[in-house]
Amino acid sequence: MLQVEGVMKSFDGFMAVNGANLTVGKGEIVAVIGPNGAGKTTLFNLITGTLRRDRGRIVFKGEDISELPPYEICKRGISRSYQIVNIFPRLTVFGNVQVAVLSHQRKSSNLFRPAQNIAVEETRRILESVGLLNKEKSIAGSLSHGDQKILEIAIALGNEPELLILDEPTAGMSPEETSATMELVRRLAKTRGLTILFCEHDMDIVFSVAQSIMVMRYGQTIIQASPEEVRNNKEVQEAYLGGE
Amino acid sequence: MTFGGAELICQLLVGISRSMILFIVCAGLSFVLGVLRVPNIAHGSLYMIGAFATFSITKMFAGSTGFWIALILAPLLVALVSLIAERALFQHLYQREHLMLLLFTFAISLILGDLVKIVWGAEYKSVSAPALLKGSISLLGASFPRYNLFLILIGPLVAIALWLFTIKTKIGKISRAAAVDREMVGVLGINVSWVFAIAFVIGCYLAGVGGALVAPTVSITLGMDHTLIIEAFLIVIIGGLGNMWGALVGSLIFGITHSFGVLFWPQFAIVFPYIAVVIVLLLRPKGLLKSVW
Amino acid sequence: MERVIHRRNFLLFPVILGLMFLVHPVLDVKAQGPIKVGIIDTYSGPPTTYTYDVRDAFKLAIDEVNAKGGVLKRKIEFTTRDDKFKVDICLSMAKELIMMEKVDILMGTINSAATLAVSEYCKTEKIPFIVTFSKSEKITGEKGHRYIFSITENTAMIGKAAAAGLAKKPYVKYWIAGDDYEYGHALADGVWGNLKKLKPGVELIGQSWWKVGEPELTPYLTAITAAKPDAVIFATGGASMVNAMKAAKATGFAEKVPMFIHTATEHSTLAPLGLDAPEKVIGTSNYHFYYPDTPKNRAFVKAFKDAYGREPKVGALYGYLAAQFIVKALEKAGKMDREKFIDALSGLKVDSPVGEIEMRAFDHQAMLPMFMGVTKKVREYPFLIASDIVTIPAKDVMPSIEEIKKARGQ
Amino acid sequence: MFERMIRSNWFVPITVILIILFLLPIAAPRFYVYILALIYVTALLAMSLNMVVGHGGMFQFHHAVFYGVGAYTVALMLTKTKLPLWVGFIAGPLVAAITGLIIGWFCVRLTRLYFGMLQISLGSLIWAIVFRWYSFTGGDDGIHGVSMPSFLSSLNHSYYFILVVFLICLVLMYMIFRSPFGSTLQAIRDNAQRCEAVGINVRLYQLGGIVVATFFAGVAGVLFVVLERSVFAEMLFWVLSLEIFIMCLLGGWFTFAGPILGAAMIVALRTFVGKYTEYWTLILGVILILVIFFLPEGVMGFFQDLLKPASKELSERGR
Repeated sequence: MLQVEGVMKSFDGFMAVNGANLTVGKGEIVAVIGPNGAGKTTLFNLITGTLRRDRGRIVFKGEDISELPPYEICKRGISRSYQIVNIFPRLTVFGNVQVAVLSHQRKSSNLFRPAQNIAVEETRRILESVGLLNKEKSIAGSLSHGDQKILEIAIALGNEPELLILDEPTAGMSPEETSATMELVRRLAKTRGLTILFCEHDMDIVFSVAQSIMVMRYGQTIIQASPEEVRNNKEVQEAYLGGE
Repeated sequence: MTFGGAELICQLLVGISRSMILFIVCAGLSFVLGVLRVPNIAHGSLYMIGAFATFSITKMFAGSTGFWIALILAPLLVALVSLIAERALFQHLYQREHLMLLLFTFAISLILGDLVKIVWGAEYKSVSAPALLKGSISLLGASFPRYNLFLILIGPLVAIALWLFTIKTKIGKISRAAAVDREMVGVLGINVSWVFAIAFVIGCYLAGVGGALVAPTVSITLGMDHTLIIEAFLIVIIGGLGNMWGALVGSLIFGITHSFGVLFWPQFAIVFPYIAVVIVLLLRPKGLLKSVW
Repeated sequence: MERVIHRRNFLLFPVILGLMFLVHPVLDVKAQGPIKVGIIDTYSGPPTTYTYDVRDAFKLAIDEVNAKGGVLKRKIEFTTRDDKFKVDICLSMAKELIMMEKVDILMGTINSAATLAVSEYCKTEKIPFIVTFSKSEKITGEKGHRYIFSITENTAMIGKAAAAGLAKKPYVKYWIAGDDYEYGHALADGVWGNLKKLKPGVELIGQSWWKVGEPELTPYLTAITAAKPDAVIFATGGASMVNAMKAAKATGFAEKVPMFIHTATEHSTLAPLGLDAPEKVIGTSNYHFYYPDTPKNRAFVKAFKDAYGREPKVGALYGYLAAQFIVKALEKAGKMDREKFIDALSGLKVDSPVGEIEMRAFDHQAMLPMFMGVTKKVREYPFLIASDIVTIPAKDVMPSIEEIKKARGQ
Repeated sequence: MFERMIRSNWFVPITVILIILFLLPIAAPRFYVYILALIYVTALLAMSLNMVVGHGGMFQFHHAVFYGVGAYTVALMLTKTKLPLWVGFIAGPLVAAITGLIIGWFCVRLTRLYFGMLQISLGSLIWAIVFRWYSFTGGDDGIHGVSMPSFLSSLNHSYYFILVVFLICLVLMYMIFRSPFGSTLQAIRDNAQRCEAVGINVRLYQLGGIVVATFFAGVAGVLFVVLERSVFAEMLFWVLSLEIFIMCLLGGWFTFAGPILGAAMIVALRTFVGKYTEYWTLILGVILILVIFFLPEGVMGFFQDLLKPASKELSERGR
């Protein structure tokens, strides 16, 4: 479904991503791991078009998307959530998700119909599926950190993506929240038939959830393989697992 | 129309000397923008206060000494005003929305404008250049005002002083770091509030220096703040926000295109700065030099 | 709870409205109250150099009249409004003076655009409007009407006067430089058109225009010096005047190239410059406190100095003239009736500090003489004054009635 | 829908205010009628700006240009051509919107201060044209005494005309504010990057917002001509842009009706305080600082917080 081939990106001469390769098959749950600064978030930014790669190819469903702007990539079925909470703080929880739903339904440019009557069903269904329906009227900026991270995911679901990219979905969460969130991710993948690409610091989560793991270091892909293989890979152990 | 080489050189020098005052004022504005992230509309008012204060101080002394004393004291007075404004009001607002800070500096500029009127009255004021810098010298057959020569010398001095300040002194280094990442500076246990205050005062001090230097060449009036501030913002923008060298480049572009513009296309003089900004921003959307924003 | 707050909120509105009504002064019973003059002018920023003198001289004259019991046994009262040199505020303030203060006569304004806007309003409201400082020739020319009067010079008059003076000088190659706005261009066109008529041999070798309020004029002056004209006509006003004079002095321009600037010899320009003003600049002005040296002028200068501790500038003449015209027209009209007042004011003559001035009946433009002189340092004053003054009589200064008719498309 | 309107808490107060506004010319002195009409015009201008600043999060620093373009268009059409009045009234906003499209097309490429300064530069070029083209625009003298047909000739008639147009615009703007387009703009203000990530072409929407806002600014320009019969180059100068910007911030730029309050406050201040002192800008400065310190969301934002104790509690609990 998604192929990343030899992608590079430098900032002022610093090679943030220096030859990353990644394959995500349909319906898979794939994790990207690597030490801080390995280039995971940059890689996600390249895939979603927030940054433009210097070299290499990013192919989604057979189409080269590496030159497309983010909104076009989104329209082709890739949604993402962010590591640092990245929501619409002054809108309500409902409004946050609705923006994405409206965009997905191509209704954002409607000038005169009240938004409160459009896409209500879909938005509420998403809120219900992540468990935020009871807080739909709250201002998003006032939610707890954990709820905001969930809202992150809910916004990403608004576009009804085929591929959902989650950048450290549990960052800053308590252990209970973390396990609940990962349970939610797993359930969503199953019920909605989503393909999921995520990165995460907690190795227990990674190895219990992911079907395939890609390991990065210094912006480079070391290996992409099943959890078993990764666990047993010498290079990975040296570079990363052993180091921590 | 043809011009001799002497006239062209003269015109270039006039352009540079004009750039120097712009540079000094804009460096201050840019410094505040970089460190505090505040578009300080009151900067123009402080420049105006600098000029008015120069007038008053010059009048207190007989002869030329007054001007030299004013050149020291007037900017210090401006710095004092800005310190009061910063400590009493501004420091409580750094967490606010940018546009609110803009509104705040606008409010300050309104207040300062009327205060100037109350203190100095509304009439034109004029300061004469010190005897040493009066009149003009002959330069390749064309005459060139001595005072402008003085400005050409003093501009680079200020630039070097500011540059040394930012790379050599502790406060300079901290404020440079704060421009890039203010959270980090806070983590290092540095009192960010005072760093901001000092940066603000230094920026405003430069506005005062600019006001004092400009005083002998123009009529000092209410409303000179308005004329300046918009130009200063445009310069800072094309140079790159928060970049001191950007302010220098921007000022030179403004000063030199202006002085040659009036030589060759005087009828379009009023649109030169705007066209310069449009061209620069369409080619380099973040200004010519690296911006800290 | 929520509803209560709602109601309080919307109750606020009638309360504000009610307060507005309370503030509104009850003025309907004013039959024998004072005659009200509203002055709308710029009392902030650089124009105050001129407008304060207008106001103060007007007050001086009105106080004198009121001390003697007023006109038609009624006192004259005036209120001022500051328009901040902005057209929209000027319009609002003018409307406020007319609608709320119910002034009988409106005067003032230094901003030409504002004057034209207020003039149109006065035309519809049928209020006499006496312009004290705006220089646009359109005011009493192209856009003139029954309700507008001007007691100040305008660009057409300056052009005629300057041309009359310059035609006598030997210069042939001219350069024109000035403030890039209506006043500058109109003035330049006026001088040049008339000069060309009087002396067809003159030649215009170039022009420079700078934006209004341009602080640094040195680049322009060096550019002009490079072109080596015989003389330069500067079409500037306000703060640019001082800048131009300073730059002329600093670059030594004034010694090399003869320059003409309207109002260069005027005290408003020379006073702030002190001894820094350049000598030998040719200028024109409606008024000097030292010229004409007549008893009437001396008396006026003394009264003004006693009251305000400074020498009167040209604005003072306008303010004083306004008061003289208003008082005399009221006396002639016999009562405060706007139409009668206008009839009385048209063609009226008053004995002013600069001699007898007539309000021309056709276009309601006061016929002012112009004084051309050259700046000079003298021992008596800490500033320069005009010397070698030549009086250009009003008849040589005024645009002809044919010209006015042509401008109005009649 | 209508039923819901009647049942709404706002129905009674709004109706009462409307009735007062419509009856006012009968009882009030003419000057208040004039000032109210001026407030409507200014408020419409401020609200159109707030569509892009408060709701769109763009640094629209030179909004006055579009107001001036609208006003000049109608004034020029009425004085230089024989076209019927309504053509001018429609052309004003349209030309303003087209100007908005052109300037906006360049500006949306940039962000924040760069956006704002580019707009000031481009707008100032238009200002310079108006200021310099004496034969066409009248230069800095402007055009005065634009004649209006008899149904708009008296102050009361123009008051009603302005009020009705103002109310229509208000309703339209409110609909846009609540529409998907409006909420998308607000989302862009909150977080443009995130909007791109949910499939929104941010620049396109920003440009759309600018066009809509400049259209309403053009309407305000037309209404100004109806009220004052004058246009002048100052209307396109950046100082006025700054003033309307201040009105939005003062009234409360995240609220819908805040700019109306801001405009009313500034117009009233300069008219009624300006009467007593030439230092009214000093007073304005002090008021602004008080607002910044004590009413951080603007005056209207403050009232809204009062009206919504529930949501405020919620937000506190959230923290």
